[in-house]
Amino acid sequence: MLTTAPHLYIRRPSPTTAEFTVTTCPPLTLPLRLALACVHAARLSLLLAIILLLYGRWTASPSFLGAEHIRALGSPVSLLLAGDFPSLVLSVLQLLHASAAGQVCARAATHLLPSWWGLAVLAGALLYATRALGRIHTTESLLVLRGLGIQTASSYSSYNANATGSSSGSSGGSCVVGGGGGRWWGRIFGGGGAGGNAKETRFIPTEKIQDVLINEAFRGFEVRYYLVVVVEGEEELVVVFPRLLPRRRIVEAVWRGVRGCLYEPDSSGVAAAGGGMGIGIGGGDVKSVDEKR
Amino acid sequence: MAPPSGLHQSAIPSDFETSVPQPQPGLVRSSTAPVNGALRSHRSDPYHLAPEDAFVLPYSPRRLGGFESGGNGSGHESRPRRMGRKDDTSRSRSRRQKRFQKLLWVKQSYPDNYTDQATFLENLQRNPRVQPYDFWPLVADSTVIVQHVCSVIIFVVCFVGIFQERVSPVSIVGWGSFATFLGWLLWDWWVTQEEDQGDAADGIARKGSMRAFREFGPPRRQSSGLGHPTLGTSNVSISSMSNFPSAASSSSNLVQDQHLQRPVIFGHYNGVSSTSLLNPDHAFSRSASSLHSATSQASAAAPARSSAGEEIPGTSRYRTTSPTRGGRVRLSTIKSAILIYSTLLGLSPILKSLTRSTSSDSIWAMSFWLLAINIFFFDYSGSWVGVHKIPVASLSTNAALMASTVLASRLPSTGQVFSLTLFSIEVFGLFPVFRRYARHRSWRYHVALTVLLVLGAGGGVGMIMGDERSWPWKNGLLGMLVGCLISALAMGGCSWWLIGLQKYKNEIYGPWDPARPIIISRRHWDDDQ
Amino acid sequence: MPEHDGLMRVFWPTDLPRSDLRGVVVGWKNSAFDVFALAILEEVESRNVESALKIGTLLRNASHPVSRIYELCGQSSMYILGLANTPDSVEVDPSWIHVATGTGSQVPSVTCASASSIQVVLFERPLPGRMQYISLNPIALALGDKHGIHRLDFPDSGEEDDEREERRKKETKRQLVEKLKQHSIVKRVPSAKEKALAKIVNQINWAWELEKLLQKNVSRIGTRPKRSLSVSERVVESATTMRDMMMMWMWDLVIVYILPVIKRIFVLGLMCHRVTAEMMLLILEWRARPKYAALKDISATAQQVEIRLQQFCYWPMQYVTLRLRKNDWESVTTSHPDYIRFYNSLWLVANDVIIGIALGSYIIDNATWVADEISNLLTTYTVEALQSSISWLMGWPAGLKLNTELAAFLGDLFLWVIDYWSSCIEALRPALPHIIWVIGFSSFAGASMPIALFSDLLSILTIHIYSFYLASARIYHWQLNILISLFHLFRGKKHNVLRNRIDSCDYDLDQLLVGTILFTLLFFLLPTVVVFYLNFAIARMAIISIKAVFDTMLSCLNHFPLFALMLRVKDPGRLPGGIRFELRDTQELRLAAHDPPKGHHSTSVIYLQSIPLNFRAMFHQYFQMGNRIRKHYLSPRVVLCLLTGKFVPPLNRKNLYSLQYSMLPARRAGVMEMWDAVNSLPATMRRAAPASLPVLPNGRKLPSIYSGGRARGYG
Amino acid sequence: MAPTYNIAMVSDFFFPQPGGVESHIYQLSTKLMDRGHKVIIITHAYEGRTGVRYLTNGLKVYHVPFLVIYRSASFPTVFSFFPIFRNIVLRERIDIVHGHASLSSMCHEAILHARTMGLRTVFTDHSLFGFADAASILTNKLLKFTLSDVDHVICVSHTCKENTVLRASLDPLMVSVIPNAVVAENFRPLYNPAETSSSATHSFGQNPPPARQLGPHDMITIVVISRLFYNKGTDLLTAAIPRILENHPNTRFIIAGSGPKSIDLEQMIEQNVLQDRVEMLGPVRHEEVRDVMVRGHIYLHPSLTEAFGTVIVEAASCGLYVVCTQVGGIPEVLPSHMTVFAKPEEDDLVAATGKAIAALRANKVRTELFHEQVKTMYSWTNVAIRTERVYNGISGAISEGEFYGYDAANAASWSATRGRSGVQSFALIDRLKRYYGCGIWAGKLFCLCVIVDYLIFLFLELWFPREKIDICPDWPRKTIDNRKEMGKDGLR
Repeated sequence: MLTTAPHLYIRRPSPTTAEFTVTTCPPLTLPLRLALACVHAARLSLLLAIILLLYGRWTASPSFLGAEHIRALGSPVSLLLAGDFPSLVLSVLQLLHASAAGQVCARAATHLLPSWWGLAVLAGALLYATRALGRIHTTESLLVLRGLGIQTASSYSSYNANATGSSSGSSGGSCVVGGGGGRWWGRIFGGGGAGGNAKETRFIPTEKIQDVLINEAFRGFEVRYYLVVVVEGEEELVVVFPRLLPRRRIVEAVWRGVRGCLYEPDSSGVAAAGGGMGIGIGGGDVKSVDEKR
Repeated sequence: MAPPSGLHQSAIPSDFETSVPQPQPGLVRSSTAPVNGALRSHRSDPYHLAPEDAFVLPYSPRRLGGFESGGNGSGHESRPRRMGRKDDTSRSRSRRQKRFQKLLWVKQSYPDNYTDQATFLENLQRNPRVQPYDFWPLVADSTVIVQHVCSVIIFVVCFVGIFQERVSPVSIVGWGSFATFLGWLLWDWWVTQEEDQGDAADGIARKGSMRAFREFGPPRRQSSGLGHPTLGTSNVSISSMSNFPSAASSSSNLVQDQHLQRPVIFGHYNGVSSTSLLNPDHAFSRSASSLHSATSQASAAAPARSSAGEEIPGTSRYRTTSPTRGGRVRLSTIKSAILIYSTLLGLSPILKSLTRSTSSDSIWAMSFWLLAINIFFFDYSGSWVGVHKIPVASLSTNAALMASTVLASRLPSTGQVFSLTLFSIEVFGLFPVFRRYARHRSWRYHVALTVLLVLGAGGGVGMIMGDERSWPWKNGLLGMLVGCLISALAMGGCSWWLIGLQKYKNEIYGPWDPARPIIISRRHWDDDQ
Repeated sequence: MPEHDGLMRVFWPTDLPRSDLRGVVVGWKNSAFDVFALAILEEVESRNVESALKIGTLLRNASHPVSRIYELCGQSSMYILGLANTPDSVEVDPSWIHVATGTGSQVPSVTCASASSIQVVLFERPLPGRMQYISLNPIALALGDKHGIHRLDFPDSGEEDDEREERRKKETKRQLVEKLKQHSIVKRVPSAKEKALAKIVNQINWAWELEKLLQKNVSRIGTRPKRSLSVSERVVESATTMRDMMMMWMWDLVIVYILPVIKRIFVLGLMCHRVTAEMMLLILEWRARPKYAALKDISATAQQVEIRLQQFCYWPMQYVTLRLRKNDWESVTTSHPDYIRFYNSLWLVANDVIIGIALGSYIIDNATWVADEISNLLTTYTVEALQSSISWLMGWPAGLKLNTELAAFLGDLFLWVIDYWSSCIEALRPALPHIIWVIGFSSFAGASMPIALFSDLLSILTIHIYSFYLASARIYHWQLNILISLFHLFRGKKHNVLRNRIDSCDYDLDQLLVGTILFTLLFFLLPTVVVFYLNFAIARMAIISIKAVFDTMLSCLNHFPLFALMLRVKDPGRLPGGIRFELRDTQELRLAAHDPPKGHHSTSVIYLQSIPLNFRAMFHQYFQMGNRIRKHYLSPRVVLCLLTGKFVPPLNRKNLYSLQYSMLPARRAGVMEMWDAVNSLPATMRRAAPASLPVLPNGRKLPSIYSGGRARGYG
Repeated sequence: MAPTYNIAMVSDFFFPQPGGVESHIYQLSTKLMDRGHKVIIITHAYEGRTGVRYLTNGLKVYHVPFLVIYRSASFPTVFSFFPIFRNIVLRERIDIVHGHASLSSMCHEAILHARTMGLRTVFTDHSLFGFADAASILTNKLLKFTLSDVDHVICVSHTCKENTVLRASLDPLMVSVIPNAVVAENFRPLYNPAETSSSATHSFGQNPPPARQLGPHDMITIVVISRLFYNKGTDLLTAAIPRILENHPNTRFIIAGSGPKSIDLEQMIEQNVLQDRVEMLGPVRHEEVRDVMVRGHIYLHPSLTEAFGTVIVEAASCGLYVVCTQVGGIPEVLPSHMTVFAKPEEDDLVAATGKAIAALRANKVRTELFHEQVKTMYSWTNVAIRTERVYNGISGAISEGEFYGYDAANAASWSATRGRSGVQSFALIDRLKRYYGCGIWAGKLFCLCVIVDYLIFLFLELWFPREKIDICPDWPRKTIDNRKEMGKDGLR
């Protein structure tokens, strides 16, 4: 329900500029928004539960400061005003811990997890679960600018499923490899500009583009079509839409679009003609692509 | 492999070797014709497809299933074919339109999946070289196995005796060594006899193996000349005293068209006929594996032997002239005996403590399996390859020796260990050679030896089974009786069973089988290099 | 123009001052229909601007030679690109653009008469003062000139086969790529626009400085009513000039008299330090034969010292290069990586020393305690644990079927050696606190030094385990080989060396007998040897892993990209990792632009951003090193060696440290080169002195930038 | 216009690995494509050849990533091949699966799965097997398993047909004999290098190329090109060469090929010093074979078993006089005036070679005519046409009676066990019946395998539905004039 089969959006303000976006995100209807909200709420509560578990375990451990000592730090508000964040965190945690849920967590922590090891394992598992939950939608886009080049972008967080185009372009949308980690780093270093938009972009100038072609390769138990950019002087092909690998219909549409948009009309005629060939000439270098898999 | 089949496989070739000589892979479909220049011109071999075969009218059209043994059919069939080939071209041209021909290069007016009832599967033959065994030869052959099993049993009995301290190891090894010495003396005497004959027969060999000389000059003369005559004569002698069951069995085991074979063999020059027997590789592979892989084995083994040739000085040593030869042989034998003796002497203290930590049961199991390996992989084919080439089946011998070593390591005292190991060497290392040679020498010795062994084994088992305090000889006699009964039953029963199994045999041969090449000159460029 | 397809491309800085005043857009014209806007000169006549551009008044009193601008921007001159905020009534050259930069809209609406479609590429000008810049490919934090030497250096190391295998893979891949080249349908020549990209990047880097320059010279253009100054203003002006005179005089005084003396002394100090360093380096790198290992390959300490010395030798050169960039435009971005590298190594050494001081003081304070700890560890783990394990092996352990006599023999042998060794350790124990103290003291040269010393100490104190390992491995290997060949004999076969295959062979009887007995013997003795071998092999592996940990710590201390990380947090603009484009929604632009879009005009607004270097690229070399270690120790080869009792070689130090050399040049500059470089410096200073005068007013003009740049630069 | 099919050739053996089966598959596919069919090839991944590839003429090759065991025969995993095979078949819209080489497990699996998916299957057997040793018995069981539910079988020679019929106990009528062929243009003799294929219609007699006269003392070169294995008769060769060279002074040998037996050859050469008269070239690529052949006058082929022996046809096409052993299908291949047959015996081989040399010296043999004759005998187009007829037959395009010949009526006696192959139904129960007859235990085992296969098929239909699989575009098909081809090859 949350996702659909990958489908294609095309934004083409001028004939020389086009952006092809393949996303698994259905148009944001109200139920979908609700569902997303539920998912995020679940993730938040999960995180909170983890923190409370750790904290409860800590309170049970001898190295605990002591509740009254933390209360002595003062009310969270005052700490917030004072800007003393560590103790603020401590006091807030203490408050939460005092609450019913906190008590439950603490009991669970003390009873279920006698050792730190088990605790660490559990925490790791839960963190991973939250991160895995994080990737609801995958959106990958291909931006074609005549005279400049091609830019592939793939982003797979639940926030910016439709934000690829209109994310506010302030400075330094951070570009970090690696999924959720990318998002965290993006939070910290991205200047908040991209709004936690873990977007992995790759720009290829036109004169380095040797060819854009459709190729087939084995993947798991099937043979898939994929769009690939041959970059001059690189030994790895650049696969467009590497995660979604949309079906042939979409790939061909994008391929024709790229051919038509990237090059001047004289060569674009060749592109339109070379439909079969574009698929045909793929045979050359399946190897490196296979290694990509 | 299961015992009966093993017995069957190893029993057949054993008879070929000792018996009438013939070209090596003598039973190949493609080579039942003599290797003779005169006969080669016309096609006496019906199993080959030739282009002409497509034109002539086949003698008896066959169907799937309706076959008699191809062997007898071949004789009659070859004649009309030969006549029909005179004018094949004209007739075939006239028939090309209507007749279906089993050829690929002619465009014929038949669909591709047309199956010509006449020519389809005409070359298939069933069980072409199955020869019916008859009872007594099989029994006679099975004596070899009985001998070996009995010797193994005797060894085990000795061990148990030593282990239970009912027999003193010294006496055992003493008697053993004494017997070995006697055997060696006998053997040596035989050897000298044969070599005298060999020198006498050298002249014949000259005439016989002219081509060998032409190809490989004078220095190799002795080597290439030496082998054949001894064997040539021995073959003659054996086939002359063919009233003995052995020869009878061997002749019975021959191919069906012996009438064709015999003149070939003696008409053929001596070198060729006897080389195939002389070739130790073939001997090995015969015994080791089925007829099919004979040449492959040989070709694989050939280089190894050739490279082994340099290492063992023995081979080159034997090629010197006769008078000093015997002395050198004795010297080397004594040397190796001393070597082994001292090695054992040095190693036995270590052997004593070798498997102390291992539990006895595992040792028993291990030695049992090793002895089983020994029995199964023993080279029963009495293939006779010359006096000084002692064909030792490495695997079986080694297995037996390892078993004896392991067993010996269970014994408490060094003396026992030493004596048992020495005894095992005599039983498993030297005794088989003696047995084989005795059998090759004369059938009488063979039978006597067998009887002795059976009696000894039975008696030993009986004594071991019986308890100490009662008089052991009673048990011994009982055991001998039982042993004789059992062995007789086994030999008779197994042979009978094997004969019974014959009717299930169904081999299919046809032109698709990989041909087995007849290669004559291999021995020359194999052995001497 | 052949590739004219009516596409007009306009590069437009977003942070140009916006106003509704009429103005002339000045900038580069990379090709027809490919323009780069530098500045809007307001309230000037276009033809005046044109003439000014011709005679170059607009670039008057530039701080540095103007020609450099043209050469780096790849254009011969600037042009008028169009008009800003003019009513369409004004008739102009059709190739000019009309720009409407209302204060309301953040995106200017650009229209051109003769262009069918327009790409507006908005970008944000990097501030050269802050050493921000953009580049197409990521900034290189490591020196690039390694690989050729890397190959030559150790053709005989353990990595060799892996590397060859890697190279082979690369080669095959390259051939595949070559094959792929033949597959491309049509080879099109890139149009001028596409070739221009590199130039445009440079122009973007220059945009800020040039705009400032132009704006400064706008006043010189045209017939602007030049009103005379009032008295008060004159007084103020004269006063300011007076103060400037004073400062300049004092500045000259300092430069002429004091500075040279200090510099000379400093240079002399540098040189003698350099000479001593050279000698030490020679000692460290001396090897008897090219095959043999040098001192620095054997001990971690020597390695550490060598690295430090190399760094000390490299710094002056780096500094000189960095100084040279002072007398050029700030937009020249070639030397920024050098800058980062230089300060990175400085920072690292500083951190190292800081941590080292803390560590060293701690160690020195309780040297005795540390010494006791270490000796306890030694006795418990390298002596007692070994003894207990051996004695455990001597009585049949875990139901293993060991041969008692052999086990006893081997065990006694090893135990005896261990006893001897432990007595040696005992003898060494009283001296241990002093050693520790020395180590602690050494850590004032940086925390990496004691770590290296510790790792050396470890390898010295566990030398007996090493020798045990060697001995048992030899025995085991030898016995295994004999067993294999005897097994061939057992099967009646033998290994044919000539054809490298197993041939069947008939042995003589005596050969068989002796061989079989020996086979049985060795076969039953094997388990005993195996357990002993495994015991020592495990110990050896543990020590190797500990040393690997030490080495990793060292490399972290030596080459952690600290400065780069700081920059990444503070100002990502200084670590460019490439560029990215973003397609803006144009309808909002339409709304913003008040004029209704002309029918045939389709405008697409693209936003160009510089993406900062990602962290993977920063730590790339650590990944490399991890790969090296993994490939060396977790490879099946090592497992095979362990199983067959071959000697497992430790990771070649050079391979491990190739990471560390990546910050240093392949060959260090000789003494004379350094002498020349250091002496060339004052001359440049002289030349730079007059040029540096206008820097002051300049600096006064934008204080924020300079203070910012300096402070961040050297702080 | 004849119907066109989408055909998938499945085999473990394909380029870049050299060999007879490989080139057979390639040539056949090429010619079939020329006749307007769509052909793809499914094989396993080779070193440096992975993924999906197009050959120059648009022949599409799937290199399925598989584990390779001995001599590039892939590891027999009965069911793991099914999903990807199904995917390929569906996306290529295959209707006929054609397997090659009875040693390739991939081919067997493909045929099994294809039958499960309800496709027509053809199997081409290239090799002979005995019935004696254990390995062949195992292979025969496997073959029986596969072929007990195959639509048609193609053999390269009559001997091969008999062998296959016996091994798989097949109905002889569903086994066609279609020989290999050679590309005669690639194997021209030396003397007329620039010869157009237009002269293919020449009858033997008219305008013959000039006969090359051979003087009594000219050097006669004997060429041997084969992999030096045991079953290629290298031992015979090794034994025969010194004697031949001894008997005939003006002769020399050129030996091309590599293998475990090459050491024996070298030993022989060194032993009786023949370095100047025997030249060993080592392995030669297939395109170089012709250049080696034309250097000689006689081609010596001492093989011990051979299903067809393409190489002797190539040799004859190069204008060499062929001396070969009389084994397997070899006697069917060439007319007797091109060959001298020998028994697989050293003496006979030596004698036969002597006869050949004598005949050449006497200039009795018109070797210069061989090329034309071979060209009329064997052509791949002909092979393609005959294969096409098989396809028509199994897919019911031509009537059964016509396909199975005039005696389809009384042929019931032949096909005792199974129904007529042309109408072999895909119903599971019928297939199980066929498999059940394979043996007491084997039959049950095979039935089990088939049932499991069918279940997997159902599961796949459920899990990877057909509409989720992209159909890939066809390479533009060629159209040919059938009559011209027919007239040219003058076949039925």
